[in-house]
This record gives sequence, C-alpha cells and structure tokens, in this order.
Amino acid sequence: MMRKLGTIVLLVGALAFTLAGAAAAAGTIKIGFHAPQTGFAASDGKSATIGAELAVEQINAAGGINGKMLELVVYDDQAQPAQAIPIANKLIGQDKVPIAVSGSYSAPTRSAAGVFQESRVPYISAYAIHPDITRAGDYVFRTSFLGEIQGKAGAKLIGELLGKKMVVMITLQNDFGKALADGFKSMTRDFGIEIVNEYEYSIKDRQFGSLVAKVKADDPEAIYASGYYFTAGPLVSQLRAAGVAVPIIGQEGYDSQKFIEIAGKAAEGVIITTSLDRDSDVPETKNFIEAFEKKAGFKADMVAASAHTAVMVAADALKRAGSTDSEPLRKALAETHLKASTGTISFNALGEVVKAVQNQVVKDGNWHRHSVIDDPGLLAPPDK
Amino acid sequence: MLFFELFVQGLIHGSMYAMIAVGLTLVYGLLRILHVAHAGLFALGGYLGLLITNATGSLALAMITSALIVGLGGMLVYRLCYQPILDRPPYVPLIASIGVFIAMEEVFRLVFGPYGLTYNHPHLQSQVTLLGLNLRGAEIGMVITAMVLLGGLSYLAQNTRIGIAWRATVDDPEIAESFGIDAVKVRYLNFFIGSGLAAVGGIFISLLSNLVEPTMGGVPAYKALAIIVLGGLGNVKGTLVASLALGVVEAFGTIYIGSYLDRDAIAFAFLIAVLMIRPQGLFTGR
Amino acid sequence: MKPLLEVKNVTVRFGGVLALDDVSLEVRPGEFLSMIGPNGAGKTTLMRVVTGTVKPVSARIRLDGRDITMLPTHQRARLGLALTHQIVRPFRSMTLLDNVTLAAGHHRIGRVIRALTAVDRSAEREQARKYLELVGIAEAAEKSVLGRPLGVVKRLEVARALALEPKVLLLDEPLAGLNTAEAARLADTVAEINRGGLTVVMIEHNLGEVLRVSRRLAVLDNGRKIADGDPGAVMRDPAVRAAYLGKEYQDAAA
Amino acid sequence: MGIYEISLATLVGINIILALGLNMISGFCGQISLGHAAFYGIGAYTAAFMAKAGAPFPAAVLAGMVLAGLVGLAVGLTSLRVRHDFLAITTMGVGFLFLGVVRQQEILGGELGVSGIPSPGLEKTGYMVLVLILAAFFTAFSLWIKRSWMGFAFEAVADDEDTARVLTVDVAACKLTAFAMGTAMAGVAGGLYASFARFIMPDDFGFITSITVLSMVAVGGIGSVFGVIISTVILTLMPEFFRFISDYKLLLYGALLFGVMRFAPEGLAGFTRAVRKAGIRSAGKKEAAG
Repeated sequence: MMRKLGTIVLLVGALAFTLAGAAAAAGTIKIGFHAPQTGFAASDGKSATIGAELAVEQINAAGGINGKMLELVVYDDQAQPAQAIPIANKLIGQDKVPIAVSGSYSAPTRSAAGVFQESRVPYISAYAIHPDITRAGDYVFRTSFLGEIQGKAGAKLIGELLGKKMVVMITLQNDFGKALADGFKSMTRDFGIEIVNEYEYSIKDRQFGSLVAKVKADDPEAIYASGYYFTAGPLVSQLRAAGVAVPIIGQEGYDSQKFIEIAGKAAEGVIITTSLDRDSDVPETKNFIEAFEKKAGFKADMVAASAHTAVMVAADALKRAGSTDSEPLRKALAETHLKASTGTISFNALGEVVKAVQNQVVKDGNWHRHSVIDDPGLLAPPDK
Repeated sequence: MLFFELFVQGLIHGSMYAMIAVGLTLVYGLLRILHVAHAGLFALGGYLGLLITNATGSLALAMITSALIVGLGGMLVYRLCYQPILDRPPYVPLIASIGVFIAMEEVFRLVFGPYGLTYNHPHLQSQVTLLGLNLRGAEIGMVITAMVLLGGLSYLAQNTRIGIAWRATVDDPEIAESFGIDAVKVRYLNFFIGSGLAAVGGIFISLLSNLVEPTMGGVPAYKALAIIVLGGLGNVKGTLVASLALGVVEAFGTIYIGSYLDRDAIAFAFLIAVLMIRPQGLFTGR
Repeated sequence: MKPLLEVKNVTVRFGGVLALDDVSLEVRPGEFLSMIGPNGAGKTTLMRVVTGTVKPVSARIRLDGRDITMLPTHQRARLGLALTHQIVRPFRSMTLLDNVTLAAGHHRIGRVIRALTAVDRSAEREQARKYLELVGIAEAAEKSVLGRPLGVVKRLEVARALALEPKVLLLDEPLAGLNTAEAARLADTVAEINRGGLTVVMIEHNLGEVLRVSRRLAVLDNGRKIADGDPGAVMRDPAVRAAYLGKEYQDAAA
Repeated sequence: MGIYEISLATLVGINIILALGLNMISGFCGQISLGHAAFYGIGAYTAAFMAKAGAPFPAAVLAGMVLAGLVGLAVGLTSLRVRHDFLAITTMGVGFLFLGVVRQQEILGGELGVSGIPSPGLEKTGYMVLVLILAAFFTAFSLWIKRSWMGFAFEAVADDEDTARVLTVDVAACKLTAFAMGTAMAGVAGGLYASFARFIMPDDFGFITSITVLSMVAVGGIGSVFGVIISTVILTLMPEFFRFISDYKLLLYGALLFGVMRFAPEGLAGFTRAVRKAGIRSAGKKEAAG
C-alpha cells in the first residue's frame, strides 16, 4: 500500500513539475509539434524531431522571433490518429500554441488537421502526403509534395528524362504508395509509358522473392517502385541479386542514407524524386545538411529536411505577422515566400506548396543530384 | 519456369516460417500457450547475430553464439513469464506474452535506435545460380539450415533418451512424470531449442534483407500463430507442412491476387478456409 | 405400459473399434434400471448416445413417444433427459447453489429474448436449495465448488440433474469415489426419488448398492447387451455369471 | 474543462463501449476474440458512409451497429465450429481479412481512408456528453445482461460448454447472442469514433487495436464490468500520464500488461477482491483480538 502511495506521489510530483516548467517559459512563443517517437514509425519520428529542433535552435541563435525565443512543444503520437486527436487538443487547449507542425504520417496528421481547423490554429504538415489534409480548411498548409504530384514527376523522369517506356510498377500498399501510383498512372499516356504489370506489397514485407521472380519474367525497361528505405532497401538489393539490371525509380520514401546502407552496391544508380538536393548551392539547403549531420550524428534525410522546413515556415509567418493571433498568422502563412532547406516555399489557395522536384541518384554510396523537374504545369497541386 | 521459380521462392519463404513456427508449436504442444514473445526472441537473435558478425566477421560464430544466448533467453522467459501462470486460462499467458513482446521491441529501439542496423560485410550477399535460378547464398543457406536443424531435431526426438522423454511429456505430462521424467527439465529444454531455432531464423531473415529493426518480430508474432494453428496446434510435422504450404500460397497469392487482398489477408483467408473444413487444423493429434 | 425411453439398435464405432453393437433398451415409467458391466463394455457410451454427445452409426431413440434421435443435446435435456457425469463436471467458477440454480432455471434460458429480459432468480434459488437439502449438502450452498470434497461434488451433480425436473434421470456411476456410508446414503436418496415417481437409469459398479436399490438390471459386455430383467433372475443367469460376474458376484454375495 | 480534457473524455467513452462489447463476448461468454477491431471498423466505415450520404447522425451510428452486429453474428458461427485457441486465431484472421478487403476497395476509400465525415451536429462538449451517456447506457446494459438468465447461461458456457448443454443451455444460441451483442456495441463505438475523428483509415482498425481492446478487458478482469471500465480509463489515459517520459511509455505499457497478468491474473477486479478479502480477514482478526 505504501509503495502504491509512493508511486502516486511520484506521478503527481512529476506532473506538477511539467506544469511548472510550462509556466516558466511564458516569455516565449510556442510551436506545437507531434511525431511518432515510439512504435513502428519511430525512425521517421526521430529524424523529424531532430530536424524541427534544429530549426528552432537556429532561429533562437539568430535572436528569435521579434525578440522572443521559440519553444518547440513536442508530443509522441505513435503515428496513431487516436493519439493525435487528444494531442492536437492538448496543444490548442493546454499549451495554447499559436501554430503547430506535424512531423507525422498521413493518418494522424489528417485527424489532427480537423481539430486545428476547428479551433482556427494554423497547422503545417511537414511530409504527410494525404491529399485531404489541406482540405480540412484554410488553416492547414503543407510544405511537401502531394503523393500524386511526385508520382507525376516520376512518370516524367522515366518517360521523358530516361526515355524508358515499358514499366513495371511495384506499389506499396498504403496511402503513400497508392497516391504515388495514382499520380504516375495519370501521366503515363502523356509520356508514352506502358505499364507492363503492377504489383503490390505490404509495408511489413522485407522478402520479395516471388515478386522479384515475376518482375524478372516481365522483363521491363524500368521499374517504378514506391516504398520507404526499410522496404526499398531489401527490394532493390533483391531485384539486383536476381539479375534485374534496369533502372529503378523511387521517391522521397527512399530518401535516407539508411537506404544505401541496406542495399549496398545494389543501390548504385537508383534514382528518386524528392525535395532535398544534396548537391545544392542554395545556402539554406547546404547549411541544413551540414548542421543536421553535426547535431544528429548521421546524415540528413528528406523527413528531417521537411520538418526543418515546416518549422522555418512557421517561424517566418510568426515573424511577418508580428502577432500570435490566429487570423493574422494564417494570412502571413498564406503569403509565405521563403527559401528553405527543401526549396522555395509558397502556397496556393488550398495551402499546398509549389516547388521544384529534386531528382537524386545514388553514386559512390551517396545521394547526388541527377536532375531537377521544374514544370509548373505538371507539378501544380490541386487548389480546392 | 516462372511457375517453378515462384514455387521455389514459396518454399524458401516457407522454410523461414518453419524455423520460427516450430519453436512456437513446441511450446504450444507442451504448455498450451500462444507464445507471442517468441517473435521478440527471434528479433533478439537477429540483433545478436548481426552484432557478433559485424564485430568478429564470422557468421558461423554469430549463429552458434546467438542461438545459445537466445535459447537461454527463452528459458528465462519461461521461468519469469509463464511458469507462475500456467494454471490460468489461456488468455492470461497470451496477454502477458504480448506485454513481454511489446517491451522487448521497445528495448531494442531504445538500445539500438529506431533506424535498424545493417551488416558491414558485403560478401554475405553472394549469389549462386542453381537449376537455372538466380538464388542468393543466404536463401540456400537458410533452406539447408532449416532442413538440417529440423531434420536433426526430429531424429533426436525419435532416437535419443531425452527426445523420447520430451515426446512422452507432450503426449501426457502426468504419465511421463510417473515414469520418472522430469517435466520441468523437458520444458526448459523445449524453450531452449525452440528459441535457438528462432534465433537462427532471425539471423537468416536479417541476412536476406540486410536489416535488423526493432519491429522485425512484428510479422512473425501473428503469422506464426496462424501457421501453428493451420498445422494442428502442437503438431511439429503439421507445422512444417503448414509453413511450406503458406509460403507457397503467399508466393502465388501476392502475384496473382495481390491487388484484391494483401499478403496477410491471403494467408488468413487460407487459414479460415482450412479451419472451417478441418477445425483441428491440417493434422490432428500431437 | 408404453416405454418412456426407447433405445433401439444402437451401434457406435470409434475409429475401427466397435464400441456398441446393436444394443436396444426400453425403460418404462417409474422404473429403476441399473446397468452393469466391466470397464469398456460401452455403458457410458450408451448414455452419451442417449443424451446426444456421441454420434452413433445407427440408432433410434424415443422419449415419451417422441423421436429425439436427431435432436441436439440441449433439446433432449429440455424434453426431460438429465445426466450426471461419471467424472464430475461442475461449473468451477460458481457456487454450489448457482450450479443448481442454473439447472432449476431451465425453463428460463430456453428463449433468447426471455432469457435476456428476466433477471429474478429468487424462485429458482429456493428450489435449488431444496435439491441441495435433498442430497444433503445444503450447508455448503454458498461455497465455491473449488476445494469441495468429491463426495459433495458427486451429490451436487445429482441435485443439479434433479433440478432439471427430468422425466428420466441418467446417473453415470454416482457412487464411485464415495465411502460406504456416503454411497449408501446417496443410493437411498435416489431410491426415494424413484419411489416418488421419477424414472432412473443408473450405471454403477457398486454391485451391493445396485442390488439393494434397483428393480431391474441390464448387463452390457463388449458392446452387447447380454442380459436384462429382474435383478435376481439376471444374477442367476449362467451367461452373466460365466461371461462376466463369476468372482465378483460371489464377493458381493459373501 | 478544456478541449483537451473533452477530447480525452470522449475517447474514453468510446473505448468503454468498445471494451464492454468485447467483455460481452470474451468475458461473459468465454469466447476469446482477437479480431474485435474489425467490428469497430465496420461500425466506423458504415457510419462514415451513411453520414456522408446525408443520413442523420443517429441513423448512421445505428446502421453501423446493425451491420457490425450482423457480421458479428456470421463470425459467431465460426465459434460453433472451432474452439478456444483455434477460435482466437480464427477471429484474428477475420480482423486481417477485414483490413485486407478495406485496403483494396477503392470504393471504401482504400488506403486513403475516408475523410470529410460530417460533424454530428453537436459541440465538442455536447458530443462528449452524448458519448458518456451512451457509455453509461452500455454499462447498465452489461450489468443487466450479467444479472439476467442469459448472462447466467453465458457464464455456464464460458465455464464448460459440454456440461452447459446437458443442462438445457443452447450453447450455439448463447455464443451467437454474445457475438451479435458484443460486435454491435463495437459498431456503435466505431460510429461514434468516425464522427469524433471525422477521418478514418484502415490502420485505425488493425490487429494492434484488437490487442489493445483485449488488454483493456484482461487487465480490468475478464467478465467484470467495473474492472473493465476502470482499466479502459487507465489504459486510454496512460499515454497522456506518461507524456513526460515519452520515450519509455510503450515500454511501460508492455511491462504493465505483463505485470498485471503475472501478479494479478484476474485483473484489477480480482486484485480488489483479494484486497477486500484480506481487509475483512484482518478486520475479523481485530475483532477476535478485541
């Protein structure tokens, strides 16, 4: 009994401590942030969190926002909507953040977006690709590409830049993979691509034996395979091991040094559509890549850069609005024109970003620039 | 040719399932426990194998050491987790086991980081051409190892004192005990062997994908349960057949009906269909 | 008089083994029939065919003129068949009283809607208590089944069967495991219930009690019925004595 | 009450209905199900599409309840064929099958899920009150069932099916009734969740959710209505309690599941029973001493 009482006292104490901490930081401006730090998506959550923290450190080092320091309020959502909803409410109701950033996946982001919209708190999705996120309303923005846009860019990359026409699609069975596939297919006719076959796999798969055998029999000119580094790494190495030598085209899900580590030699020559250009001359991007590696101890990835960008965009809006009130802040956000680590960010009427797609290729064990797709017609996101 | 290749790939996948599921069915046969934490031990095997290989450069050493350590780990799980609650209804050890599994996954993440680890020896990814098929060394190694280990196990079970004691205990613990067989010792042995097998399986899987992640036990955690049910709970031979059958069904299923049902759904549709026709699984008895 | 329970041509096979070979049996209202035979003779199997838990190769079973061969177990029970198990099977999570109360509420659990809407158990509890008193274990009524001695649980099974208000009471070795005094008392109770008009069919090895209380005796051996009739006459039957009883009969007579 | 507390209370209410539904099947009637999330999902998807098609909120939730209950009835049929651990794995399979089907049906939103689910037409506070009233109703319903003769028969089936049959219990009817009622409750919970989150995706209703619900029931004490409610409250709020040690909270969750099953296998309900008994015993001793 005494021991139980002790635990309760400890818990209450810890709670009081947290609350006291929150009160002490009253002279700062808070930015809400949620990402999956435990559970299956913890790796992306970690990159995103470090990226966001880096942005806050950089801004504070440069004097903060109109004299006030930024504070990142970070919560773990386990990539689950049932957790993201209370978190959104907590950020709004308890932490009273004027603006928030999602460093999480589509499902939690889409669920939280509704809550932020309802409370009129501006909300920026860093890398979730679900098309309906920004449709939650005018307070929701996205600083990354829609899955569909990236799929279209992939079609252009294969059909036009590489000139390959007979394509096998290997599609990841989730919102990311499906959105990419939809975008890719919508452009096949324009670029003269014929889809030989499409296969699907689950995010849990790491062994692709039968799929590889079938793709080999299909004998395509190129492979458009969606996935994350942890599925794409094994997939690419197994395709190459089976003797499939045609170009493999991926997307931002591959965009991590870990992909190259897993696939090893097989990664060489793989091209992806993403938003982080490793060979960029833009100071914002170069600076980010260096600073991230210094802070994290490993190389930057797309997720980290996207979270970094989103927080930078939030800070920029806070600065220009000169206020933490809801309406001026939303207006400032909508008028964003900012050079950030993942490109120049500006929003359309729906809150979707308009920027160039960076194609990166694996060369000598590192990501390097392959080409850039900057075709406003192709990359135009929906505006309603 | 494609048919043959898919079939071979199915068998490769199936032998991977077998190495995980046999340990699980051994535990079920003896204790009537759905041992979900087995998948955690499988992942532990993967981690140890990778760390030892990367440190020493010897895969064989890694296999043996990690099988031994994980075998001991399995005994520990039995002692701490199951032994005190054996007389409870089956859902009690099941939930306890799930708790242990979640905790293990989290410990892996906290200790080794969320990103996963990779082998630093590229030669482990060698390739072989056999019967006109391009296969990887690790695939062939896995199938051979599975055959040797599982074959050896069944030989031991048939022909050695301890093996006979084990089978007797599975058949009827009370009678076995009356013949002077130490049931507790048999249980420990059971967990040791089953967990060791899972560890070897974990190493091969991680070689095949060149990736060890905290969540690598996630799929075996439930898929292996389906397999041992399919094989007739506690039936080792049935489990082998079910593993290979499921491997083949999935190999063809993911290619030809993958756009209607995902891999898991295919596997479980197969399972439910079999169970509705044969409620005791493919093979009855123990 | 028309038979109350009519069992015709029962044949049961377990795998390749012939467990029952064309056995027929008729039980008239008010009878007290005991069934004896060596272990493995098929007595329990015959009971289970009657209650519907064992599927026969062939059989025809009538209860009170109604053919129940195709009915599931619970419906046979509702029509008036009550069985006690050779190896006791009480509900271990319940008290003694609840075990019997459930049986006493057999008319309440028949229809889903009625069972969902009725909560009052007081009348059934009263009845259950009476049955517990009848078999002499009322003082333990509120206790959990766990930890009760076998003698108590055996009698609980009888009380539970009686609470079903059956037409025929089937008892599978109710006296096994009881000491002499307990066995005699339970046998007396059953005989008394039988005198009150309830038809009883009892499998029992305790020949002394069987001969003391039953009014008719059937002998099964090797899956076949080899004798059936007045206990005295059956026991004098040379076939019975030769094939099975011999020594045991003399022991009992001594 | 701030919007944070309101959202938590709403979620707790939804989870209570969900867990009490499983308690009906696994607790009262003894049929372990590892696929409860599928019925939660059926309720959510049905209600979502109904609401999007313009049906009023109560009709949408009701439709979710009915459809979940009907599918539950069908799945209950499998419980007549397979028992115990086989049933647990079969229901787990049903969960994966549900997910597999929903994932691949574009008409059901596929991988992208369903968004733009209309608001139930209530303020956040009003919705919370509605959810809590429904949770209270299903609590009362559970208590009623437990006391009813049907609940009594459930208890017998959970204890020993074969004996229950001999005592006139229609085991098949009991199991089907339990499945239908329990899954219908999951359907209600799903409908309420759909209108709460206003966005649903297949993964919301996966294996992990099924395990979470079963944990709520087992930790509370299988079959105990109040035990299940208390553990549902604790397990739902646990991530919130432990926000300050975010990195370890899932580890703690696993340890808690293990710890409760290992040291209090009858769950919180069994634990409090034991404490009360110990209390009575020590009180008795004092009396005897005095």
